[in-house]
Amino acid sequence: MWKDRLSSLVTEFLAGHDPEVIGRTEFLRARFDAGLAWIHHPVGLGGLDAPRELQPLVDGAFDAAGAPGSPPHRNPIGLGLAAPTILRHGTPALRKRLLRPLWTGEEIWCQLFSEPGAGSDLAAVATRAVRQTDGGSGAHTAGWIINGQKVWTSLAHRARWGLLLARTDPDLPKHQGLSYFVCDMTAPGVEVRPLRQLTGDAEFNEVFLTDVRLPDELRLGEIGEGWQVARTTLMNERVVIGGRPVPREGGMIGVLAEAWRNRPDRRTPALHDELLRLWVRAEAVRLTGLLVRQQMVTGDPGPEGSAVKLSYAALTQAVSGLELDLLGVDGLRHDDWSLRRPDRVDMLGRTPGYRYLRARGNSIEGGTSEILRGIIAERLLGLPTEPRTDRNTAWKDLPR
Amino acid sequence: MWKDRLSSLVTEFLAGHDPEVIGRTEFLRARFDAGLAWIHHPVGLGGLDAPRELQPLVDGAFDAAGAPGSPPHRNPIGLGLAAPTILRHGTPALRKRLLRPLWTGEEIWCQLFSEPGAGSDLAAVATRAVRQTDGGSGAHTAGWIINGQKVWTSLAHRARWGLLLARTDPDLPKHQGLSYFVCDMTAPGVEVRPLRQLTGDAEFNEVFLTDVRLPDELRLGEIGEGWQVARTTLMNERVVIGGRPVPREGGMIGVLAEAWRNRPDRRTPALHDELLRLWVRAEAVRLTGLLVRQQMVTGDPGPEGSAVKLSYAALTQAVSGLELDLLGVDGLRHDDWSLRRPDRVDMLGRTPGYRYLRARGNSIEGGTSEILRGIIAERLLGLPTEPRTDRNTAWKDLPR
Amino acid sequence: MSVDLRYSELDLELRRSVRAMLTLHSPWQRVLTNQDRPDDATLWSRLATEMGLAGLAVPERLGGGGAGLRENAIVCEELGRAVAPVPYLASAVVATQTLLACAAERWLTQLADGTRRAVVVVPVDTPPGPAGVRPAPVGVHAGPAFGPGVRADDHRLTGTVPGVADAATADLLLVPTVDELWIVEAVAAGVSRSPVVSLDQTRALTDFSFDAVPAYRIAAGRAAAGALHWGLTAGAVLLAAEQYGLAQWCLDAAVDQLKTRYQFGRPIGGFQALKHRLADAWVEVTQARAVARYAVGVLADADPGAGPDSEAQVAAALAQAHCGPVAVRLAEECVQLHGGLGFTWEHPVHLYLKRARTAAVAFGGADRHRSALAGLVDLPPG
Amino acid sequence: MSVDLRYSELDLELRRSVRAMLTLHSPWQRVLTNQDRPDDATLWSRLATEMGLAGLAVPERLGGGGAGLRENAIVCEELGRAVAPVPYLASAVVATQTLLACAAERWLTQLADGTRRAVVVVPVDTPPGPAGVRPAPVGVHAGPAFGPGVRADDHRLTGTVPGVADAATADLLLVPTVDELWIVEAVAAGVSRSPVVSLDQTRALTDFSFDAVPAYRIAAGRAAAGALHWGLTAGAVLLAAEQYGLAQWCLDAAVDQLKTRYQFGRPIGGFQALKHRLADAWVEVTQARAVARYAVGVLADADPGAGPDSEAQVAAALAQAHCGPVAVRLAEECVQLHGGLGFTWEHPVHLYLKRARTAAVAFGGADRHRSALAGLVDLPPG
Repeated sequence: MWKDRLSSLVTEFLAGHDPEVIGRTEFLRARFDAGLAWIHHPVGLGGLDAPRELQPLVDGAFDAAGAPGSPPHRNPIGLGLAAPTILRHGTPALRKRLLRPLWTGEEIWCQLFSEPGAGSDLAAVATRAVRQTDGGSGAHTAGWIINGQKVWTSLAHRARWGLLLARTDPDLPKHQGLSYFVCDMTAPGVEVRPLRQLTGDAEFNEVFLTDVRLPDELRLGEIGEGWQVARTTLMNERVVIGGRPVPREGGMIGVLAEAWRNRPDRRTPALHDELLRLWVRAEAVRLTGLLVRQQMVTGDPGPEGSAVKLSYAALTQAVSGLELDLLGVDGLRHDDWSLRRPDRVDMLGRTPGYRYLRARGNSIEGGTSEILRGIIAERLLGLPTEPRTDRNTAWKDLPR
Repeated sequence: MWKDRLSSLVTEFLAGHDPEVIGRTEFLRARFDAGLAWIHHPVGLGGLDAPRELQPLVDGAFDAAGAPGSPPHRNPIGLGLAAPTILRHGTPALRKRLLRPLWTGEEIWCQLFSEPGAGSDLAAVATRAVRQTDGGSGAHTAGWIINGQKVWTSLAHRARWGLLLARTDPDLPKHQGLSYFVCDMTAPGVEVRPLRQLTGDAEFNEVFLTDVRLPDELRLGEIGEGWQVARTTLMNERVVIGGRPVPREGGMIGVLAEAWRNRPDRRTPALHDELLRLWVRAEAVRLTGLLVRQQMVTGDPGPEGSAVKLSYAALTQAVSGLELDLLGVDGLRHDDWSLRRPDRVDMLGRTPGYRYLRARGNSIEGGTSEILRGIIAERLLGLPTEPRTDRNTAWKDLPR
Repeated sequence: MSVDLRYSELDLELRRSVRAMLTLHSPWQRVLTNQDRPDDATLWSRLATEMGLAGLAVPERLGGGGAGLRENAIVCEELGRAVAPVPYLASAVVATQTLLACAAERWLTQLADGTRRAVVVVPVDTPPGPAGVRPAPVGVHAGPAFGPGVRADDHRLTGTVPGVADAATADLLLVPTVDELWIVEAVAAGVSRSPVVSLDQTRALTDFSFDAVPAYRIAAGRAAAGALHWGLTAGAVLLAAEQYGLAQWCLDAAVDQLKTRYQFGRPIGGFQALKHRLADAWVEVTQARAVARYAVGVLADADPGAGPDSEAQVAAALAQAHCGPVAVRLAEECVQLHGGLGFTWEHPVHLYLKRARTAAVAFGGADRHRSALAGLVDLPPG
Repeated sequence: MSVDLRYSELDLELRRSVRAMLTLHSPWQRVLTNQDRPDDATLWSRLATEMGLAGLAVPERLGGGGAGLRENAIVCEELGRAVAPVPYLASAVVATQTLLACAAERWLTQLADGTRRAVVVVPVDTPPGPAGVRPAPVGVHAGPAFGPGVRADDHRLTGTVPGVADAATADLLLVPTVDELWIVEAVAAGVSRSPVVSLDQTRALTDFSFDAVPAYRIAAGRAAAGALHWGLTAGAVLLAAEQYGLAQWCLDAAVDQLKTRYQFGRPIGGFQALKHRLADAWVEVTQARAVARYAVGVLADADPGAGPDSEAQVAAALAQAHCGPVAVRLAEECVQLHGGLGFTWEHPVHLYLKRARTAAVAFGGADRHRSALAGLVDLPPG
């Protein structure tokens, strides 16, 4: 029933909006307003309260008509992380204000979570959010003043908004004194500097926040409940990273297989067996991703996503390493060490050396492999936690 | 100077004691009494206070003359563990009584340390030693009553004496309430039962101690200082296991290399490369053992011995696994599953399957690989210890 | 690629009933007390006859269950999980599938209710392949002939075959010669079987010799080769299901041990190094399940009579290349994580270790399956 | 087998002085600020000329230090530890040893005080071996010729050689042709060098082409092959010393990081999973040292003029088969254990990672050295 209804809604919409005639942004705005953006969202927020699993049907129908959709790589943090977090924790006003330009790509998002002193231990963030006080009476006003430094912020230099985790009470244990804000990246005091990686590129940024003023309306969730809100964001992060469906020999294993086919002069029996081992492993990772997706009936991300990300990172690293072993001296030729600021990572273009170097980040970004192993051990296997000294201590008293 | 003196002492001794004429035990007793057993021991305890590094000179001279020495595999725990422990912590009377028959092999030793509930956590032993009280007055007498169960006790069924770690005060934290005894294995209440391994053999035993009475003279070290005495034993254990010098292709890698040479029908390119990797690794382990021995000027065992044992165990396991992969169906033929009680492990005889199974124990017995990694991390790399909850709690209150 | 890797409700129901039966009637201690017997006849009759699982893949009109390899796979997972000493894989999978590929209905009827057992008489490490039988020498993935140990002369077989798995109690012997496939009654004059003292105490090997044994030819030439190829391919895939079950047991046992064993005043499962190792093990086991499920699904959708198609061959090679090493590694890790206890005769894990090692060699081993993949997916050696 | 694997007092003294100089004059940031230059000329002149280390292995009567490969090895360990961008291995080891094997005294004199630098013009991944030069195709460990890219015609060289390491600033070029070894002035007419943008920012590659360049022949036939074999063998062994130094730095840096980085309220070095990984890394690094020290010791006791004997070839192959992968693994582990910091341009570990990767390919790579071992120790392929 939903199927038929959606099909006819799309047909109807396309009849009234010719993508050849209307501009891209205008088309996307209209599609959002028609509830044909995220169909499972509520009416008025880009959706129709329709079953989530029918989304591919709608996207496919628009694709078939040559009509634009929201390009996922243009606003990955907006679509992957910000949207589910806003939908779940945002006030009606914020949802109304933020979701449409997010989906159309008019407003890009970034994630202001990690700090130099809070990486794996994300709950240790030191960026302070202090209630703005009225100069005369000392009473709280409706705003916040933010000070601190964030790091590993991709797209910060293009972003209109940032998902900000900040400490509102340093006297509480670390998980309890956090609050969650939407940061206006155009506000005075927000400074974005490129952060260069070992590839030579600066995909990421450091973001310095100096007396940045944010109205209280930009808070998501209650004061002191920032960690609960952040968990929604984090759960979605691992799905974004690990969950893409790939065909056989999709991704870097395909690049390696092609290199093998094209370079008979570089083959040895040992490399052959290593190649086959990795080919097998790539299939195992791929089929496991398929299994996890098939089991994810509700569409909710679970800890299995962590496992897929973990094995995908290790595979990518091994595959890119073998490509270098195979190519010998030819693999040592690079293209360029100058500073670039790419908007997205292209593992398949550029040089084998770039692939190898960039792959090192796969086991660090978005949750290190060490953190993921802990999640698997505790949440999937039910193993006990280690003795912890940092859970019940005031954040300000923790050794660092 | 010592060299010349030792040479002439050996010559002189051999002139007076023809090994062809005198019985083996009598010869060894005389050699001990002449100070030509452990030359670095004090005079009267089998030695001459001579430099330890000259021991091979003396042993070599006796060997060359076809004269017997103390056979290390007959009394490995006596020679490797008991002797250094007794020398360091024994009373003069105990040293006098125990060392000679230990060296001659007349009295075999075993080690009563591990328990079902105290494996890696050896300091948790539950075997109780209680001061014998006088029935009437309740005052302490000179003896102890032992109750408990020990496990993994090789040679217990042949042993005259055992090195016993027992708890004398359960109200103290676990390391502080232990004392160390020499256990008379012929005493009433000592029951030895074979303990069968996955190889089908029973190399080891369980030892049940029920109201075993030991005189206080058999205690090594002070009451409550058993852990300090046990450390001497443990340090020597790892040297015994990991420190043997081997020639190239000595040990199991040689067996595997021969299997490869003899079975061209079973070779594949992948197995070839795995074989070569293991051959390289075997050389790396062997040369590292050589380096550790060259650095061990004083003859004192250090944590490097743990590292040699760790890599030796992993190597042996990998080599025996590859032998099975190479032999295919032929590797699945076994000789015998009946219960045997071998006095020592012969990795090179018997079947490939036996080698593979027995090698699993290399990373468990004498300190698991996990414990050894901890020792390397803390003692060689100086990494911090983990938070511990068991160091300052009374033993009786520990969760188990 | 549209294979559903999940278990259906019926799969889960079948699993529950098989597991319940095995828990009750196949505790691991039986293997050690029954050591003089090569397999567990009582258990076989419960499984095969009472539960009707021997003929799962035999059509209903021949007295079977009319199901297929998917259902066989559930049983194999459970048998691996229980290291059960029954010739299910040999008889209900390999022999049954070989006979299905030959459309040899007369014998399928005999196997359907489990009263008779069959085995394909090849060494345990024989890989599937167009030419089957002995592992080919280096670089050669297909020789010109199969069954080289036995020759036929006027419908009588003579020769030897060493190291056949799960064959000690078989009633029907499917014997390949150079280019034909024969069936022999195990009790026929001239058949002699010698039991082998086997590393795997739950899957014994047998050496065969045939001296002018009367035989019935069920296939010849390409049909015989195709049937054998199909039967051994099915064996390789269903063994992967067994290996997954075995690996999953090892993981579960290690997790239990780590939760209940206290050292240093706390459960050892709280030590981070062990947690991370178990996390990696979980990933490997989950991958093994995905790979084995995929192979079962692909094969279940193929036609035995046509022999395995290219994707079925890829899936089978993938399954053996992946699942064999995972089962061995999990069994080894399970021993290690049990410490001294895992090294004893009195704890079941050694039976899993021995079975995993035999399984790692069965149907050719991971190495030969990787080589087979090379040919199938265009990754040629140098 | 009586090689002493320890460092002598003189070794330790040499190490202290080299390390002190490198700490002062070769901080890693210089590599990034000097990116337009292929190597560090100032550093070279301190090392080679002021400290007299270029001619360590050159006899005293030719103006050298009269020491040998053991002392070279100490320097290489330290250069690896500092990822120093100087052509020491190329000039003071490979070229110097090749010239020693040819007894080419005139040029050794020029190299002795470090004012001139030499390089053997072969691709960086050229393995040592009786026939040298390009990696042989599968199964072939010795081709009939070396230096196939360049031919000599009336004492003039023409041809191309791609990917030569540490050659950008060399003054003297040792160029092999099919069966001869020539020496060429780098400034001679007809020599052209193109710098390669290289993965390793501390060891750049250069492509060469020669157009009728006047050359002097220093060896021919077996003598030329023997000298090249010796020179490349020495390079492989001394690279292992460098790889050990690099791996040791990575271990030390990771340990420091783990002691000082706090997360979850305590130093991350107290987390058991990381401790166990570092323990394994310590074992690997210590093994690399033992293997490299053994190879250096064996080679130091051999005669360059006679070419490497069998044990020297085994020791060299062993050193490269073992140390290359260890250096790569340690650098990778060091990146990972530094987390985000290790992934930045602003922390030195990426220079170690890139150098380790290039080193893993240099002189043939671990794989080819394992194949060479197979022939040397009678472990033939199938």
